[in-house]
Parts: sequence; C-alpha cells; structure tokens
Amino acid sequence: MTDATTTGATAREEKLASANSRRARIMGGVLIALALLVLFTLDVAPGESATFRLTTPRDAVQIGDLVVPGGPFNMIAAALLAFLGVRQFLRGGARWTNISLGIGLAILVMAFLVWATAGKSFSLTGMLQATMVRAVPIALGGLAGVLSERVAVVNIAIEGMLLAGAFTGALVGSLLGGWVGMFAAIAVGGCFGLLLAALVVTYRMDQIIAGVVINLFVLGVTSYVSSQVFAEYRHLNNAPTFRSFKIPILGDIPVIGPMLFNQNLFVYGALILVAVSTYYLFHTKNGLRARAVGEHPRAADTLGIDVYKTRYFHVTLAGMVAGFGGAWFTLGSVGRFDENMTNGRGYIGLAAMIFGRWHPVGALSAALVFGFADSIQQKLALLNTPIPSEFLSMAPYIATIIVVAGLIGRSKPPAANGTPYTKE
Amino acid sequence: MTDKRPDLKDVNERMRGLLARTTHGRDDFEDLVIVPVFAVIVALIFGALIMLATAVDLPTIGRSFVALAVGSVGSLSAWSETLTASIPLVLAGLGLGLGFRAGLFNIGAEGQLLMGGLAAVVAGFSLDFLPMVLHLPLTLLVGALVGALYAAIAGFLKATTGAHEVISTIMLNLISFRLLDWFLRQPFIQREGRSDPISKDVPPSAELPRILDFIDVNLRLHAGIFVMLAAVALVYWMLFRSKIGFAFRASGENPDAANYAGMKAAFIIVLAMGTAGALAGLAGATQVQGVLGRASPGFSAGIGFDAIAVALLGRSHPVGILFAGILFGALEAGGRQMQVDAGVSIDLIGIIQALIIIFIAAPLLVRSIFPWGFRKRRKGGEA
Amino acid sequence: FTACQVTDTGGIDDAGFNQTAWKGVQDAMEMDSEIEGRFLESQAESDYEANLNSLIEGGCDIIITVGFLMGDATASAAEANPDQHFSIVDFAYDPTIPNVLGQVYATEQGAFLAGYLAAGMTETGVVGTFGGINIPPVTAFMDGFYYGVNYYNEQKDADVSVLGWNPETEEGLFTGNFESLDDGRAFAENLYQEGADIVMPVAGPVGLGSAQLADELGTDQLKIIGVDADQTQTDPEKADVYLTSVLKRMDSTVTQVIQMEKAGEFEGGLIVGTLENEGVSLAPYHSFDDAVPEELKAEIEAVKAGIIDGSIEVGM
Amino acid sequence: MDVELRGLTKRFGSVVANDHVDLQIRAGEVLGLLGENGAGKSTMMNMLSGLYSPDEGEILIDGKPVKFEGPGDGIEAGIGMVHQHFMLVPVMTVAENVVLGVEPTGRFGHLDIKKARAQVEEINQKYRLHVPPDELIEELPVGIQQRVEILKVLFRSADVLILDEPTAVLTPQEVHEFFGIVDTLKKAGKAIVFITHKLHEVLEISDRISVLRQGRITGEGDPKTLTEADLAEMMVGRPVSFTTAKEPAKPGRTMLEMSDVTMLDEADEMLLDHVSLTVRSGEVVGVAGVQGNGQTELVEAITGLERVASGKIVFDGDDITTASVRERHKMGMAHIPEDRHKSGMVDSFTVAENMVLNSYYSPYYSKGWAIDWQKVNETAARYCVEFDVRTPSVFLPGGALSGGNQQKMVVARELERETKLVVASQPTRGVDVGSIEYIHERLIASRDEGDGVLIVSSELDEIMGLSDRIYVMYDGKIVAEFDNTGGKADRNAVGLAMAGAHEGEAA
Ligand SMILES: Nc1ncnc2c1ncn2[C@@H]1O[C@H](COP(=O)(O)OP(=O)(O)OP(=O)(O)O)[C@@H](O)[C@H]1O
Ligand SMILES: Nc1ncnc2c1ncn2[C@@H]1O[C@H](COP(=O)(O)OP(=O)(O)OP(=O)(O)O)[C@@H](O)[C@H]1O
Ligand SMILES: [Mg+2]
Ligand SMILES: [Mg+2]
Repeated sequence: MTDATTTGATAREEKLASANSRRARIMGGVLIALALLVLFTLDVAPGESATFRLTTPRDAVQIGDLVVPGGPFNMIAAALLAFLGVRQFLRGGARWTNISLGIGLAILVMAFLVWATAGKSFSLTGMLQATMVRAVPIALGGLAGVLSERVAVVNIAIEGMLLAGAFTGALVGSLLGGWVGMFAAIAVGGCFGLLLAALVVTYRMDQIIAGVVINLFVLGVTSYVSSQVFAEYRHLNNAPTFRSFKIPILGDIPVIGPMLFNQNLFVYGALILVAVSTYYLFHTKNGLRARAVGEHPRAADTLGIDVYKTRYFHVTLAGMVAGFGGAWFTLGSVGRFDENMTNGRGYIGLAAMIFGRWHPVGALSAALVFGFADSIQQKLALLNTPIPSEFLSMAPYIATIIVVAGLIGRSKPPAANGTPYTKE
Repeated sequence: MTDKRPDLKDVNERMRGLLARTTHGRDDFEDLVIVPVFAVIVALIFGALIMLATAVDLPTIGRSFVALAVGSVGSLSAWSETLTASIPLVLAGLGLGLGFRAGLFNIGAEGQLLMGGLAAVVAGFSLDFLPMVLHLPLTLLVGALVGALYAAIAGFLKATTGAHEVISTIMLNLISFRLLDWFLRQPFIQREGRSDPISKDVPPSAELPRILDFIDVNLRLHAGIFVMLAAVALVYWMLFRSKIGFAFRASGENPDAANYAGMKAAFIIVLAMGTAGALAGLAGATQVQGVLGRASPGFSAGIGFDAIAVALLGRSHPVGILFAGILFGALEAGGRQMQVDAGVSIDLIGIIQALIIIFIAAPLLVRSIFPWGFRKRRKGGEA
Repeated sequence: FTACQVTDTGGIDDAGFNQTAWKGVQDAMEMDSEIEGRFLESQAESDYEANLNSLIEGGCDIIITVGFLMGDATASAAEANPDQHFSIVDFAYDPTIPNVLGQVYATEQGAFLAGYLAAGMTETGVVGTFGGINIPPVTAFMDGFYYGVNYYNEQKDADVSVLGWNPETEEGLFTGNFESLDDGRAFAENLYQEGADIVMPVAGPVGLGSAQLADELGTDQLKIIGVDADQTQTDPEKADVYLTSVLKRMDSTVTQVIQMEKAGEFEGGLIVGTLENEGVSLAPYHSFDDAVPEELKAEIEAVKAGIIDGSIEVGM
Repeated sequence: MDVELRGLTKRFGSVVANDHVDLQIRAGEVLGLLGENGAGKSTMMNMLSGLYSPDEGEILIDGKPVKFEGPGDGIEAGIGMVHQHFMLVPVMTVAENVVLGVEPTGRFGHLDIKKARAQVEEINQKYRLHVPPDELIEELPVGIQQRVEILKVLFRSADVLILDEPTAVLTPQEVHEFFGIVDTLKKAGKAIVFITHKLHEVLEISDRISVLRQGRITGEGDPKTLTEADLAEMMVGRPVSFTTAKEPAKPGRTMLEMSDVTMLDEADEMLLDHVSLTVRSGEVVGVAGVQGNGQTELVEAITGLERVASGKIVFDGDDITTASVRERHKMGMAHIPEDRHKSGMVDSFTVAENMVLNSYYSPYYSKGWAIDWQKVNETAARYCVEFDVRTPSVFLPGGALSGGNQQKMVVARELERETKLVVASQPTRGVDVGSIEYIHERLIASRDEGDGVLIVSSELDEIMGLSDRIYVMYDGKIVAEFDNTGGKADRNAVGLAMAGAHEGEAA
C-alpha cells in the first residue's frame, strides 16, 4: 500500500507521534514559556545586585557574600531556559524530559530569588539550614512510610504516630529528661506500629481505615489529655530540648557545615536512619525478604518466609521511626506539646514517600524540596515582595504539586501494597 | 451439537435458578447489626477507662454518659442538633465514598468544602436580587460547582500526569486554607466596616430555612437535611443504577478491565473527582447557608476529615454513609452536652469515634472479644 | 451570681485571649465569693450558637464571649434574648446593641512603646516581628511596633530597622495559623538569621515556640516581646526570655464588666482599653529590669505620657 | 525419596476441594496428574508442599508421617513446588529470586550477592538451564521464568518436584526443551509430579498417570496403554472430541485490513514493525508466534487499546486507525483478552455485571442514564445457560467462579453479541479439555455465521486446528503466511517460522 518514497517520512512521523515525544514537546513549550516569563516579568532594575550572605559574623570561617548582578543573571537564566526548551522541542528524547524540566525549574527558582532579592540581601546559609530542619519530621515520616509500604502495609497512620511521639516525648521528657523522653517516644510509636500491624495483619482490617482510625484515636487521646491534664499540671508539659551541636571541623565548612553538621540530634538521626535503612532494604538478607513480602507475599510464603511476622516487624519499626520523628516536634524543637501539633506533616511525609518512589533517599530528597520551599517563602516574606503572604505560604504545597505532577508522573508502589495476605 | 442444547423448559428452569436471589443470611445480620452495636458498647467502655485513667471520678463518668445520650438523642432539640451536625458529614462522606468506589483516595474534602462554602457565600450575597426560589438553589449549585472544580484539579493532574491524588488533595487542602484567608480580606468579600476576616452575610433568600422553628426557634435543623437525603438517593442511584456509576465501580475495582471495556480512565477520574468535590462543596454550602450564615477562617472545622472516617465507616455505601454520618453527628451533639454537664473535654468524643470505627471495621476483633455473640463459623471457613 | 464564658475555637488554655478573659472571671471570683464562673469551649464555629443557647438556658447573669469570630453569634443571641446581658471581648458592634458590651483595645499604643523599647535595646540594629494571619487585630500590634521603632529612630537619629512588617504595603511575615509552636520557632529563627535580636511574635501560642528558641540561643542573642498577656506569667518556664509584653488587659476589662453587672450598672456599648485607662499597657521588664537603662525607662514613660495626652501620634 | 498421601482432605467453606485422596509418588519417576479445572490438583499439591494444611489425612515421606507447619517445612523435607501461577518477584533479579529465603550472607546480614550469583551459575551448569542470573524477572520471557522456578526448587535441593501446569505458557520449542530438563531431573533420581491440561504431554513424559475429578482420584493408569481419548473421558466423565469438526471456510468480504502498522514503546523501540494483514468474513485467521513477539501489541492495535504510530487499520470498510475501544466495539468487534484475571473481568462484580462489562451502555440495557438491571440479569442468565457457565446464581461474584468458568463467561459475553469480527487472544489458556472443546466450537460457529475470526495463540495445536489461514509473527513482524484450508499447512514449517528461522513463503 505504501510506496517506497513515503517510508522515510513515516518513520520520522512515527517518532513524533509517540506519546513520550509528545510529552517532550509539551515540556519544551513549557520551558520556552518559562524563559519568556523570566525575561519579561522577572526583570531587574539595571545595576541592582542580589546579595546572598553565606556566613554570619559568628562563624569561624568567614567567606564573602555571594553577590549576583540581577540583570545579567536573569538574562542568562532566560537564555538557558530557552536553550533547554528549544532543544527539548526539537529533539527531546524521553530520558531528557525529566532532566530538562528539573534543571529548568531550578533555574526558574534561582532567577526568581535573584529578582526578589535584587537590591537586598538575605542569609542563604540560614535558609539552607532551615530547609534541613523543616525537612526532618517529613523525612522521618516518609521513611516510616517506606518501611511499612515496602512490606505492603499502607501507612496512613504516620500522622498519628508522629503525634503520639510528640506527645510522649513531651510528657516523659518533662518527667525523666530528654533521652528517656526520646526513647519513650520511639517505644510508643512502635506500639502504634504494632497496633496497626495487628489490625491489618491479624484482624484483616482495611489498611486505610486502620490508619485513619489510629490518627483519630491518637488525636483524640493527646488532645484530651492535653486539655484535661496538661492545662492543669504545666510541669508535665515542659520538656528539655536537644540543642544543636557542631561536629568539629565539618561544622566549620561554609554553607554545608551549618546545614548538615551544626544541627541537633534529630537531624543527624534522620540522616543516619536514611542511610541505614537504605543499606538494610537493598543490601541485606532481611531487606530482600521484606521487599519480597511487599511485592509478592505468596511467593515469599512459598519460600518459607513468614509474611505475617515480616509485616509485624517492619510496621512496628516504621512506628518507631515515626515516633522518633514525632519527638522532634517537642524534644527537638519547642519543648512542649500542643494539640494536633503535627498539623498534617505525617500526610506530607506520605507524599514525600510517594514522591521519593518508596526509597529512603527519595523520601529524604522530597522532604528537602518541601523544606526548601518552606524556608524560601519565609525569606521572601522578609524581602517585601509584592506577593501576599498567603500566597507565599502556599509555596511549599504548590511546589510539591508541581514536582509530583511534572517530574514524577506515574510512580509504582510495591505490587502488593494495601492488600491483606491470607494464609490457608 | 443438538444434544447439548437443552430444551426450552429446561432452559427456563435453569434461568430461574440463576436469577433467584439469595436471602440475607445470618452472617449479614451479624455484620450489619450485631457488630456495630457491640462496637459502640466497647468504645464507650474504653472511653470510660480512659476517663478513669485521667482521674475523672465515677459519678462524673456516669453523668457524662447520660449527657452523651441525652444530648444526642434524648430530646427533640438533641435530635435536631444531631441531624444538623450530620448533614455536612453525610454530604462530604458521600463524595468521598463515591471516590473510593472509583478507586480514588481523595483526602481533599476539607478543601473542597471550604472552597464550595466560600463560593456559596459569595453567590449568596452577590445574587441577592434573585427571588428565593432561584436564589437558594442557585447558591447551593454554585457551592457544588466550585467544590467540583477544586476537586477536578486533582483529578485532572492525575489523569494527565499521573500525580497521585493523595498528595495533590492534601496539598490542595493546605492551599485552600491560605486562599480562604486571602479571600476574606478582599474588599469584595469582607464585610463592610469589619477589620477582621469575615465575609458578608448570606442573605435570607439564600438561607436554608429552619424546618423546626415552628416548634422552637432555637431548633437549628434546616432544610439541608432534604438536600442530604436527596444526595443519598442520588449517589445510590448513580453508583448502582446508572451507567456512569458502573464505570466508576469498574475502574475502581480493576482499572485494566475498565480500560479493556472501553471506559475512558482520564474522563472517569476527572468526573469522579468532580462529583466527589461537588458533594463536598455542597456540604460547605449547606453549612454556610444553613448554620453559619457567612464564611470565616477555618469554618470547615475539620468536617472534611471527619467525613473520611464517615465514608470508611459506611463502607462507601450511600446508606452506610447516612447511618455513619448520623452516628458521628450524634456523638458531636452529645459530646457538647457532655462538656456542659460533666465538664469532660469534648476531645473524648474523638477517641470514642476512633474506637467505634476500629471495632466496626474489624469484625474479627469484635468477634474475638465477644465470642458468644456470634454463631460459630463453619469449620474450614475463615477464622 | 454566675458569670459564664464561651471560648472561641482556641480553647480555654490558649495562652491568649480566651485564657486571659477567663483569668478576668477568676479574678472577679476571687474578689467576690458570691461570684461563680463557668466556661464552655467551642470546638468549631458551628458550636458557638449551640453553646450560647445552652448557657442561656443555664441561668447565667452575664455571658462573656471571646473573639471576633463570635461576633455574629453573640449578636443574634443577644437579639433573641434581650433580657440576657452579654459582653464580648475584642469586638465592637456598630451600631451598638443595648444588651451587649463590647471590649476593644488600642493595642497599637502598647506596641508602640514596645517598639521604642526594642529599638533602644537592640545591639544589632535589627528587630523583627511576625504575625499569625494578616488581619487588623494582629497587624495593629505590628503597626504600633513598627512606628515605635521609627519614632525612636527619629528621636535618636538612629537606624534601627524592623523586619517582618511593612505598614505601607500591608504585607509581612505570617505563619498562616495561630497554633503551630514549631512555626513560631522557625519564623523567629528566620528573623534571627537576618540579624534581629529582638522579636515580637503576634500569633498567640505560636510565640511560645519563639521563646524556646530564645531560651536555647541565650537572651544575649535573642529576646522576645510577648503580646496579649504578661508572658512571664503564662509561660513561666521561659520567663527569662521576655523583654516585656504588650498587654491587652482583657482580664481587667472582663473583671470590670462582671463587677458592673453585679452592681447592676451594666450598660450596653463599648469599652476601649487604652494606655490611659490601663486597658493596654507594657508589662514589667522582670528579669531585664536591670538590663534596661534607667534613661530608656524614663523615655518610655515620657512616650507613654505623650500618647495619653495626644502629643505623640501612633502612626505616620 | 518416596512420598505417600493418605486420606488427604481439604475444604474451602462448603467446597470440598480434596476428598480423602490417596496418592503415591516415587523417586526417579514422573507422575502425571490430570483433572478438570477445579478438580483439586493445585490444592492437593499445595498441601503436599506445606502451603495449605490438610483438614484430614496424612503425608508420609519414606514411610514416616510428617506434619508441615508452613512451606518452610516442606522445603526442609525436600519437597519443592513450581506453582501454577509464578511465584517470582518481577522487580528482582533472577539471583535474588533464587536465593530468597536461603540467602548467603556476610556480616550484619549483608546479602552476598556475588556468592548467590555463583551458586546460581553452578546449578545452571549442572542442569543446563541457561538462566541469566542478573536479569530482572519482569524482563525475561515466560519460558525462562519457568526455568527460574525450577532453579529455585533445585537450589533448595528438593528431591520431590511438583510442577503445576508448567507448560501452560510455553511454546512447543520451549516445551521440548523443558521436557529435556525433566528427563535430566528424573535421571538424577528426583520424584516429579507433573500437572497439565495437555493430554499428549502427559502421555509423552509420564511414567504413571492419576486422574482427579471433583476432589477424588477417579483413575490411574499407564501412559503406554492409554490414549488421549481415554484420559479425556476419565477426566470429564464423557467422550470428548479433539478435532473441532468444521466445514471448509467460505471467505467473503474483507473484514479487517491492517496496512503497514507500526507501534513504538516508550523508548521509541519498534513493537510492531510495519505489520499488514487481512481477515475476511467467514474465515478463521490464526496468528502464531512465540510469546513476546508482538502478538499482544497486535491485538492492542486492532482493538484500540494502544495507539499506533503509523499505518492504517480498516474495519469492514471504515478507517478505525484512531477510533476508540468503544467505537470499535460498537461497530461489531469482539475481543477475548489474553488475561481474563487482569483485564477481562472484575472479580468483585457479579456474573451478571461481568456479562455486560463492555456493553452496559448500549441502548438495549439502558433506561435513559440508568442501566436496566432486569434485562442485564436475564441476559446474563441466558448466556450462562447457553455457554454452560457453571454458577449457582448470576449474582455470585465473578471471582468466585473457577478459571474455566470465568473464561467461558468472558467468551459468552463476547460471542453472544451481534459481531462482525472476533479477536480472540489465548482463548483457552489454562482451561480444561471439556471447556476447550466448547470454546473452539463456538469460535467456529461464529465463523460460520459470517464473522471474521482472528485467533492469537501460542498453542500451535490450537492455531493449526482452528485456522483457515495462518500468519506467523516474529520480532514484531509478520514473517510468514500459510494457507491451512483442510489443515494442509506444514506444522514443521510453521514452527520454524515461529523460531525466526526463515522469512517469506506466501500462501
Ligand atoms: N483459596 C481458596 N479458597 C476457596 N476455594 C478454593 C481456594 N483454592 C481453591 N479453591 C476451590 O477448590 C477447588 C479446587 O481448586 P484447585 O485450584 O485445586 O483446582 P485445580 O484442579 O488446580 O484447577 P485448575 O485446573 O483450574 O488449576 C475449586 O473448586 C476451587 O474453587
Ligand atoms: N480466596 C478465595 N475465595 C474463594 N474462591 C477462591 C479463592 N481463591 C481462589 N478461589 C477460587 O479457586 C479457583 C482456583 O484457584 P486458582 O488460583 O488455581 O485459579 P484457576 O482456577 O486455576 O485459574 P486459572 O485457570 O486462570 O489458572 C479460582 O478460580 C477461584 O475461583
Ligand atoms: Mg490449579
Ligand atoms: Mg488453571
């Protein structure tokens, strides 16, 4: 039917018509639009520079400020965006789409910051430090999610476990000191993990219902006790906090030092836990078994792996991680418990887990994106940008949506996620 | 071949057999009646234990339970309060349940309710030239529509980019709180002469009239209850009778099969999210048009989150959601009375709600606590 | 004689205006043993009306409601029950309702003093503030603070800058909630990173988180100015970090109102708390009493007198 | 190692899956196990392997009674089972799957993947399995996956190997190689239980045959003396005909015409490479090929489940290249999907709902926007009777039916409509002989009513038996076409074309 002359043309059309190429072209268009946006709306008055402070006068090693000439920088940013866009539009392969978009968004954020900061200054190091701090509970929540969803137990209860950890940390911490408080928070988190496991594994309750219910229960109990008891006995809700301590030498490195090596126990704890659980899940015997249970429990069962025990263990572990994360709110931050003080951070942790593709490092990175958006909006609010504060404070949420929609696409959970397993 | 085609009489016989409906067995009865009753009892006992643990004395505990009963079902005004509280819970719960049926775990009812309610307020005061017969339904409709649009954002993102709806609806909730704060200080919406964030009033022609005020003006039950009942019927029809509901359920249960059957996944996701959002928006609209009369920061008061529990408790079935919503409404109304009469914090109600759901959703647990309440299952069957 | 209070959704222990108003009721009870006090907490806005109704049936002589959120509910309850006396804290009706007495406060006056103090005390030349949400009851504090600093700059030819609020654009730093202590810490840290050594959080309990940060950093690095109540009382564990507090003396006006009602002198209308009638004021310096120079103390007294006699205007 | 089952009984609710079964399994022998769908074969073997625990009866190994608490105990005792549905984790590598549960470890439970790989290689060599240890399971063809399953069992040094329908998804070549492996194992002294629905396979490989019917052993025999017909009758309880009797085809107008159709995957690799084919009314066209050579994509292209990158598809004179699934369905295209569990049905839906899964919207079943359930239920009941779908009620969830009956339900739904073209993909996979016979009859009946029928199957016998014309697919291309009127195509030539040996040869 088709004669020889058109074959070459159709081959090219074939390429263009494939769904991914279409997405690549759309993304190319988006990038070009962003370039125009940077060029026309983020124009900086000539001669104005943005100053990013890298050290504070208190730091041991002093380095100068990062001074960025606004106009030229944003011209270059627009040019880069345009280049990426055109490249993507003309010959974007599937693999390049996400990378280009990631780079594009990063450039956009930088251009925006330079624009907002033109003629002013703020502490870049401080912002990064805050990014880390704000990311901690979310990263730990996400890690808890990873641990339990890797064995195919959906963990909506992270929010409740965080809250329980925060509460226990405050109560026990007030009575017996920070360390005991922290271990108690871990233990209580573990108890709720165990409860979740019992409900979904042994009593085969719907996993989502079980999670929602634990959240309700913890919220109820902690709010009840805090209004019925804490209001009267204030000394029960006055815990010591873990202060930040600088790791010698490393902590003095400019920019990176304050962000990673001059923080409190919880930040170090989160980083270590992420590393340890990555090793555990992907390089140890038990990690392999856990993942097998999450992907194909029946297969694991036929090989003599106890599916129930594995689920109990990991969900309890997840609870302990979340309990530790919860303790951050009280022992690692403000030293006292307040009703519903986690305020949805557990759910955001869940988002971080999905965004991080059920991988501990992914969850941490996602939490950092969120923390970054959160701390950037606080800086922007100080810079007197003409954007209403309500919109600035939406930034972390909008960033999350954009990243999830634009960069991730469909990510795949462990195959058996959410399904109960019945032995005969 | 002919010998394998059974004769007509035989065919009719067999068809009749295939079409005979089995009557509900004892197991259904146990699941639908005995389990919930036990669940409520156990939850109340646990509640009492928690009060004991926090040094509440026995007479106070007794008084609080009496208050809980009296405040929820003990009088006409208690019933009025119970039903009033259940209206938005049921409406939003229906939306969530419908989403669950279509395989969408929508956590966004809170935000959809907020946006829908705000839109209803705006429509209420800006369309006040209309007569009530138009104004009232139109205002409800605007609430539903805006709720639907807000939810459709998450649906659209999932359909086009695969963004997980759990994430996007959580984020949209958080965004909606900020949006509301912002809207409430815009001159167009903020009430004249007020410096605090409060919207203009919903005019009487857009208010859902109180239906029991001929008995007592303080009875707050409003016409939203009819909206609620109509929605229950509509959602039931939609899910189990209509074509689109069939598609919702099929794609919820098995997206591959739905795709095979020519159902358009993207369309269904957006439509199911939109419908869920419309119901949540309607919940917000009835709340502002029937109870609050205006919008102010956080007027949604967590209804959207409680509705998740209601939908789950009602097993995503419209009738189940109706009962679950009324149960939650009763606990809320009773809890208020409990606080007044016995001085026990209303947070206890949250605990009891959670416990009830645990026991209802895990029949196995109730069965193992009350083994004598249930007939023994056949040997070899599930535990 | 019974005085009843309905809280808004913040609850009785909000370390803010519900708690302060309740303190007013308790003070009244202490002064007069015939007075009995009760309160009801509201979980949600839809509770206001129900709570009011249950109190109206419960034989209260005066019902005190708290917060602008309850404005509408109080007004309709008052209209439906013209014989019941109400008083609402932090809210004014225009026109007034005969059986409701509104209590409002010129907080910017107190905050002006705090701003002047902060400007006099800062070592870095930078002070900061942040709010809960961008609404006038909150921004009145921030305005006063800002203008107080500016007044100091004018008088002393100094160059102290205020971070977190700009009265011209009416934009600034807001947490978006009145709950998250953790935000209180993070927002104070943000200001601290930009050089502020005195921070005034205007977001109810959120400020407790800021106090925690100051406690950790040490008061040589960061001091906090409390709002509403004397925070050294409501937050005794961290009392050392509060330079002072801008008092909105809701307790004193509430006690006054209860006593008026008891004496049969209740009259609907409005009480405005000002520096003049002590409805707003600056709390003692407590642990900073020695640190604040006598000279500055005297200047603040002078500024206060100036505001009272009208020679100094709050605002520009 | 010899194994004996005595009086083994297992019930699922009211279903008695195994009813006092006695069976002997001997070392160095292949025992063929036959039975209809739902006869209880898998259940019995699951008890033997320790996955299920018997309600009654006992298992003796070398004369000693044993009791298994779980599959771990079974493995310990030397019993290994290759399950009917693969028990492989798709996102893990071959080596990981093989060592799962008996992992070689270093310090801190570190997984020694190098050692694992070496061990896998060792068995690979010994039994000549040729399995790549580092590939992800999901990227391997089913034939190789099957070998991974066997490797898993051998890795645990099992002496008794239970193979539950291992050949269901293999091509003739793969079956041949597989039998080679079974022979090696037998010679190594292993006892083997071999379950299948393919009678000639049992006769070829078994030393002894047992037949299971409704949970009981109903016959035993020697493969040397039995014929396929004997076996079929033992299984089903009545004589079964194997060759579908059919008239010569009377091809009419062109029903489906694909010209130069190309399909690309996400990485722009060709899945379909300029495929052209035609199906005329009144003929059965078979597409033969080893699984994974583009047949799935071919069906997706025809039925509209995937977009094609280029080319043209014409259905009864209308260009449907860009038409939706539903439009094609409305125009009279029926589609029996290759995997009923995955996409052909909704397990939780009732039989009635499943019967209208893709036609619920049609005016016939509608009352305005609502579905006329009365009509749906009646139609479903009629279909059930017509197609002998064995279910007590149309209100039972479809998932509660046995596999064979589920398939009949899907086939009934697709064939009972007014259709012009039937696209049947693996229509009889995992279905017992009785049902296969019936489904084949109905497909021929559709042809005789003037439909075009396109059958895609990896069962060469099925293709040879049913088709009037045969296309062979290899690597996304149509590599050969054979005329099979009166069964005249050369089975060997087709098999060679499937293996990609030579291209061309027109009818
Ligand atoms: N887990 C289960 N729960 C309930 N019933 C079951 C279960 N497994 C099997 N059955 C029932 O037990 C009977 C025997 O099933 P089994 O799987 O052993 O059959 P089979 O002979 O392997 O069939 P097939 O040839 O289709 O594989 C069937 O009626 C089936 O419905
Ligand atoms: N949990 C269960 N409850 C009820 N019936 C079940 C259950 N598990 C399996 N079955 C029934 O047992 C039958 C046999 O199970 P099995 O997994 O062996 O499928 P099958 O019939 O062999 O299907 P296929 O032929 O597609 O392989 C299934 O068709 C199903 O009807
Ligand atoms: Mg089987
Ligand atoms: Mg089978």
